[in-house]
Amino acid sequence: MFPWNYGFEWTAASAIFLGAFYTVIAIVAATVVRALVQARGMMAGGEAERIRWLSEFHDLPQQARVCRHALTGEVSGEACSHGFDCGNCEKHAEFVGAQPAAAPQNIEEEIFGMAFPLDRLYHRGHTWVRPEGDGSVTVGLDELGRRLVGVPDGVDLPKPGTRLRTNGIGWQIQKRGAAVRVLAPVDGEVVDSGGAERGGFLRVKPFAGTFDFRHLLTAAELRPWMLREMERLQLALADARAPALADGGVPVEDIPASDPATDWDAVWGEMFLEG
Amino acid sequence: MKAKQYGMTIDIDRCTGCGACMVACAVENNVPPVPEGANDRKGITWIRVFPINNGAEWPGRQSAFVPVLCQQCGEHTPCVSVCPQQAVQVDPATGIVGQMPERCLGCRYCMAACPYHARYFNWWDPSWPAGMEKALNPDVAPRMRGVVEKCNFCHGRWHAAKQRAAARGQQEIDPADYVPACVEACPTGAIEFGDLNDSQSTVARTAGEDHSFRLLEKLGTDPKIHYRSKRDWVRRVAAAPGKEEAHG
Amino acid sequence: MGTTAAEKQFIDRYVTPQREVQWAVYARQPENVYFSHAAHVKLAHLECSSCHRDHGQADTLRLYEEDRISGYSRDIWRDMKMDDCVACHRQRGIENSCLDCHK
Amino acid sequence: MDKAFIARGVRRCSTGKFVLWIAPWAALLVFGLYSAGLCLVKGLNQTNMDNRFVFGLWIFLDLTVIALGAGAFFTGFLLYIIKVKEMKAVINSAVVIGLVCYSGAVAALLVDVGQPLRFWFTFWYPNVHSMLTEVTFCITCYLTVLAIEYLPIVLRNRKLRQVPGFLVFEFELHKLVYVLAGVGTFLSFFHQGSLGGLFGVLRGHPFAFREGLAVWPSTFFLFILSAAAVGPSFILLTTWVASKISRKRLVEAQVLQRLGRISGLLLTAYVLAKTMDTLIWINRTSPGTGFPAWQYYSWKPFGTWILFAEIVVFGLIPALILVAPRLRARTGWLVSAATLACLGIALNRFVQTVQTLALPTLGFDPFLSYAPSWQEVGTFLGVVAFGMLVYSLSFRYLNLFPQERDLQAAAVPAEEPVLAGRY
Amino acid sequence: MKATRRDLFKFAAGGAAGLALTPMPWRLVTDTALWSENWPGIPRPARGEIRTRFTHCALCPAGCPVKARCVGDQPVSLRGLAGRPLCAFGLTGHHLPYHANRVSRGDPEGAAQAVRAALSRRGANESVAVLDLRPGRTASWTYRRAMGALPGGLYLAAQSGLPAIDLRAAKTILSFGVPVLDGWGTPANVLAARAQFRLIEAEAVESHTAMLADEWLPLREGSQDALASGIRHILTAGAAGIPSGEAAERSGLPEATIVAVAQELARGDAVVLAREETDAVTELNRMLGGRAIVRRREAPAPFHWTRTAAPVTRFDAVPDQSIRALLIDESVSDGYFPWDAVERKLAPEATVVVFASSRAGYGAHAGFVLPAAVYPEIADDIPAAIDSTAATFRLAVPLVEAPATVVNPTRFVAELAGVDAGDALRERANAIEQSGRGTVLSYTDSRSTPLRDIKADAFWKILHEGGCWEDEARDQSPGEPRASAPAVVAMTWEMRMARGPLSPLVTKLYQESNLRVRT
Repeated sequence: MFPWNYGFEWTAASAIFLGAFYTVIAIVAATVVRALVQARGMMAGGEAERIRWLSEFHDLPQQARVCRHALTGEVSGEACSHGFDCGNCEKHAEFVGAQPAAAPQNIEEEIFGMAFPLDRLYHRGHTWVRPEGDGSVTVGLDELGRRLVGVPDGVDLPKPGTRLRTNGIGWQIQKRGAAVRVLAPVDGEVVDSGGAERGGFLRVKPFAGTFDFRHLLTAAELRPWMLREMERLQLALADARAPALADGGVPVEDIPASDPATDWDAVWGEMFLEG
Repeated sequence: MKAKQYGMTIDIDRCTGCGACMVACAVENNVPPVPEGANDRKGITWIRVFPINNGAEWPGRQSAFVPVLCQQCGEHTPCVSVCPQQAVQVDPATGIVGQMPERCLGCRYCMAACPYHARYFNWWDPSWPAGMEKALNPDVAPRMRGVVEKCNFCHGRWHAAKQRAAARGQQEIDPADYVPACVEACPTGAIEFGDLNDSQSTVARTAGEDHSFRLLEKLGTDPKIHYRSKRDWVRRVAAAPGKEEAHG
Repeated sequence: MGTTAAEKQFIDRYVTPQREVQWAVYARQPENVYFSHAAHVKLAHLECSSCHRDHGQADTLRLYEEDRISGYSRDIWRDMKMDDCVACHRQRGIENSCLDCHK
Repeated sequence: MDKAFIARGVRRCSTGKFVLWIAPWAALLVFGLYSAGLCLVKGLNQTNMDNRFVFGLWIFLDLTVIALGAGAFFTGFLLYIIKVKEMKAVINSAVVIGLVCYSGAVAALLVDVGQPLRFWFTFWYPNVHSMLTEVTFCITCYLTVLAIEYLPIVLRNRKLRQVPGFLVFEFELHKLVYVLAGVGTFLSFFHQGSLGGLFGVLRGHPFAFREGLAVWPSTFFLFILSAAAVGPSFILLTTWVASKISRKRLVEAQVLQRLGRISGLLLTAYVLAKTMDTLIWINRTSPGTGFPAWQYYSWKPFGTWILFAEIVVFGLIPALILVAPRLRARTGWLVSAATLACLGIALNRFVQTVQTLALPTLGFDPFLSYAPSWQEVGTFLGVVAFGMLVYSLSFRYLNLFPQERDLQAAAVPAEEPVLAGRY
Repeated sequence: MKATRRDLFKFAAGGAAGLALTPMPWRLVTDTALWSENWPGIPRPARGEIRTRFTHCALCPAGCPVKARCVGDQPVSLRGLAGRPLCAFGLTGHHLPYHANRVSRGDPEGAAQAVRAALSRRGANESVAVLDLRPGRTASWTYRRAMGALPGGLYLAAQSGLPAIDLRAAKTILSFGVPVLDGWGTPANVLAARAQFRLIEAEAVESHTAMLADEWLPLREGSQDALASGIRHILTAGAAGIPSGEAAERSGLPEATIVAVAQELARGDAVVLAREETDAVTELNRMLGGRAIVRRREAPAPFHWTRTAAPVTRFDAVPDQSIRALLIDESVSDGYFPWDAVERKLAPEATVVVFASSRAGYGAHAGFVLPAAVYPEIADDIPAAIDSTAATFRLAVPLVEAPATVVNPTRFVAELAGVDAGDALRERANAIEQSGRGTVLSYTDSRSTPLRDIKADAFWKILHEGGCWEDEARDQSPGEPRASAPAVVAMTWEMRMARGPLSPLVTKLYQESNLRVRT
């Protein structure tokens, strides 16, 4: 194995053989070490949240990953390959360039008996983002999200000063022993939080300058998205062996209350985009 | 010091199958006695005498004995190249194929490689009846369980001969001083031993005699054990590869 | 005899019960080595001290140390390893095979 | 109760049921460990191997299992080196299979040697001319590689991934996995080959001895080819079995068919090569050593039928089935062809090891037969049980089949859509 | 801070990594490998000064000279002298003291009392007998003297019916199952003479001798007499024996073969050997009258021995159920009687004392088994072998010390009879020395000197340090085949393997190889 071992001879055979052996060892070791070093860097760079999202997004089922433009029917149904980061999607840029989002006519949209105010933008993780005058935003659960959770047993909201990452963990809602994690819709620093009884609100101010809302859904996309979400909800419920929604599909105020037997953890996982 | 090629010539016509060689070998080389349940495939006999016959029934029946030991192959030595950790090697000075028990891993690849089945594995811990270990030969180290061993032309005797030569202040050993146990024990002198390189030696002469042959010569392993027999059927059976009409 | 305590002890321990003294040999070769002093002294003309240290000069003997697991004297597993034998044999060009020394 | 460990969106049986499934395998593993322990403590006299039959059940097991495990490296090769996307669906499973096979083989080898305490001698004092050295080095390295490839799969477990560091490391390592796949391919290529060389170089056994290129006998290349050919078949088989036992769709049909097709093509190539090799051996190699080839087959029960079975029944037939798109399309045909192929490789390894040793070389030496002792069988079963356990656990807690979640979602009976009225 | 599970993992991982950097694991790996070289399972051969000592092998009458290689006093290997190699048994002789089924302890006092009691109970025509399985020794003389001294004492011997065979004078040998080429007589002599005689081996199984013989007659088991008398019938032209047709029919051999054999024997200088020397065989020999059967002079013995010694009694001459006490010396044996034959001669509740080193022999049937020394522990002389034409005197000198428990058979019997055994061997040696006959061969310097040129002490010294005396070979007077003790079975390989004592290494021949078959 080493030239100083008894019986070692410098022959072509041994040179080739051991050469190959050590090369393999070196390559494998280098690979692992490189991965470790990179990982350290990423951790230090606070990239953990982004990477979590990417790898969880990768595990999401097809129909949870459908592109927003596929929802609106602008393109044939295909899955997003950017982890919903429309800001870096040239396709999205094209579409927006083609027809800029028109300002909403009415102030809110009613879908399946759920009110969706249009003064705000919506995130695929069932949160909304309402720009405030001072450049900060308020973040909260959208109607479906709220009804999905119903009355929470508890909410752990981030302390002021916490830095949120888009699609990272926003806050967590305790319900029936499960921790439902809500994705943060924007990058920013938490200023204030509250509204635990309604699933929680956050007041978030941007790290610097202004927010990037490009990845958030606009009024026009709201209905097709909700249609798809309701389908997914149906599937999730069916999958969790729950009866169809009460009153022919209009989600009730507190959905979990309607059927305690259901595996709600699974349903929440589906709907709040947990990989 | 001129390199030697120690070898043997075995006259099958002289072998009476008494088995003295097998026992003498075991005594000389501290080969342990057989434990419970060992058979002729699990025991250790560095030299093994096979009874053979011409396959005919009486009155045509003829029988003979063929002693088989490590053939000390000189070329493509099958066991040397296969050993994964250099526990087997051919001594350039003596031509003896050496097996190192303390280097052996016990993978038994060399045994699979040996066409003469002259290598043996220690399936058991070596053990002698109480008190009998006093009677072990001090010139040979007993092997441990789980290693391969085989004939090395009584290397203990070679050491002793070297030692005596050194005591006389000589490098070269006196040929009469180094004779393997089986050769010494053979009552009919069927086995001869010596340096095949030395044209004066008996083996060099007898190896070249007519009716002399080697086992599985066509494998090209150049064994240093030469057999001979004047009986055609013996040569046929002994020299034949693999299946013969007259197999055991 | 038996004037000093040590001698007394020796007599009680070994002489009286006629027990063999279990000599601990610094340089005792392992069982699987055939070591010929004749070859090393008469042919190679090695000094005794080159292997055995110069005990003649010392009036106290150093402690005998043994490896608990392998049971070899320290002189063997540390100072007179096979590599050391081989080195010298190579140097003198008399290294042929394992069976030169192993039995 | 172990729900928190099971990936989202896939269904797994209840813990109790799973324990019931595991228990017998665990028991078998314990029995295996006991038998192996006997062999280690009391020595190899516990086996029925002897001075002629120096290799037995275990070496046969090792050769077979490693050949079947070739699926791991070959799938990796297909996916990461020549980018056959379908393989993504089975790569994780393939890695686990490979790990199981190789670690099992190495374990068996450690019991098989007479002095396990000296295992490191081979690395410390290697004889680079020995095929066994090549095998030892390559298998050890490749086992390490497989372990590293397995790591990301483990770290993606739903519970473990909650540790940010794990997830990030997994993410980074996965980026480099193609390097490992490359190395794995290189290593596998050589040790599959050297396993073949193991017997091909035995000039003492003309039945196994083959001529070849440079230092490598023809069996070296035949083993590589056969392993590469059967690897995918085995992945196919295991996937099918897994989905049958778990009663789930794990991969899309065309993935299995793609595997079958690749397997079929390589198997065809192998059968051709094997046939040529056999002819050369019968007409040149064997007679050259003084052994007319007919005599090997004059010993019952090893008649020429075994040659026929090896090349035609378990070689040509599955090859033809797998290359024929129509037959391949039918699961029944596909699976049975794959099974045949796997059996074929087992038979080939059996011939290489057992028949080689059973045939006498000396004219006056008898033909021998051998039956393993219960300790040998026990150890063998222990290895199998070990494999089942590792695979079952991986299947339950790790994401072996990425397509499963989607297929499952698709499979959900879309009952009368709630919103029908509203459209 | 409080330790979480993760901290524990971290600690373990760190610990493992750290440990790998210490020399500990590496030393452990090397040391265990070294340990595998000399773990307790592996015995250590004793080291010590190498000495050479001479003796004679007492395992059979061949009495081959032995050159023992000893470490200190312990023989580690036995070798023959040039031209007289040892057989497999002889080569492993130094293992016999450790053989598996050795008799280790007995009850000499009890045995002595029992015999004395038997003597007192002895009926008018009942006898006390010693059965000597190796007659012709000095010990045999002691037994005869003892029995001579005892009232109703008998000396029984397992004795061959043939005085001696001069192989050089034999042209044809018809052997009924005698292992002529497999340890019979003095192997060296047989080999030397092998070229001159033609060997016809009549034996049911293909023994080694049968394999090596010039001709093998696979006759039916137990049809030896039929064949013998069939041959006699042919040779006497029908005057005696049974017709060859019947002989053929009973022996299962072709008539032609029998006729051919008979004709061959008729050519003269033929001798018939048989494992069981029955009358038929003796008769055949008598009528063949070959020169090969010769009378051999016994080695001289002190005169007062011959005067007081009991005669050698034929075993079958003893009336049935007449032996009150039987002492069997099995410590050395050249042949034996099947137990049922012995039993027939015993009186009801007879006392049987066996001196044996191995449990495998008569010991199974005897009331008392007294441990006897085994070669190479014994000090004994070895009588001339059947094929030696001149008397010899050679000693088996003890190479290793016998265990304290062993009983010396001759001393035991002598004390019983109140005879002074004294130093019988020395007396015998002196007697020989006084005769001044023959020559003395010394192995140390391999010189042979006429006995008359040697002093008694020097003679005794030579006998001990490796040497033997051989009577002068005068022209042999033809010997008369006397009827032997019937049913005496000569020791063959099979017998030795069956009755022991046996070195554990002999298994190499019948268990670890297919060279021999153990019956």
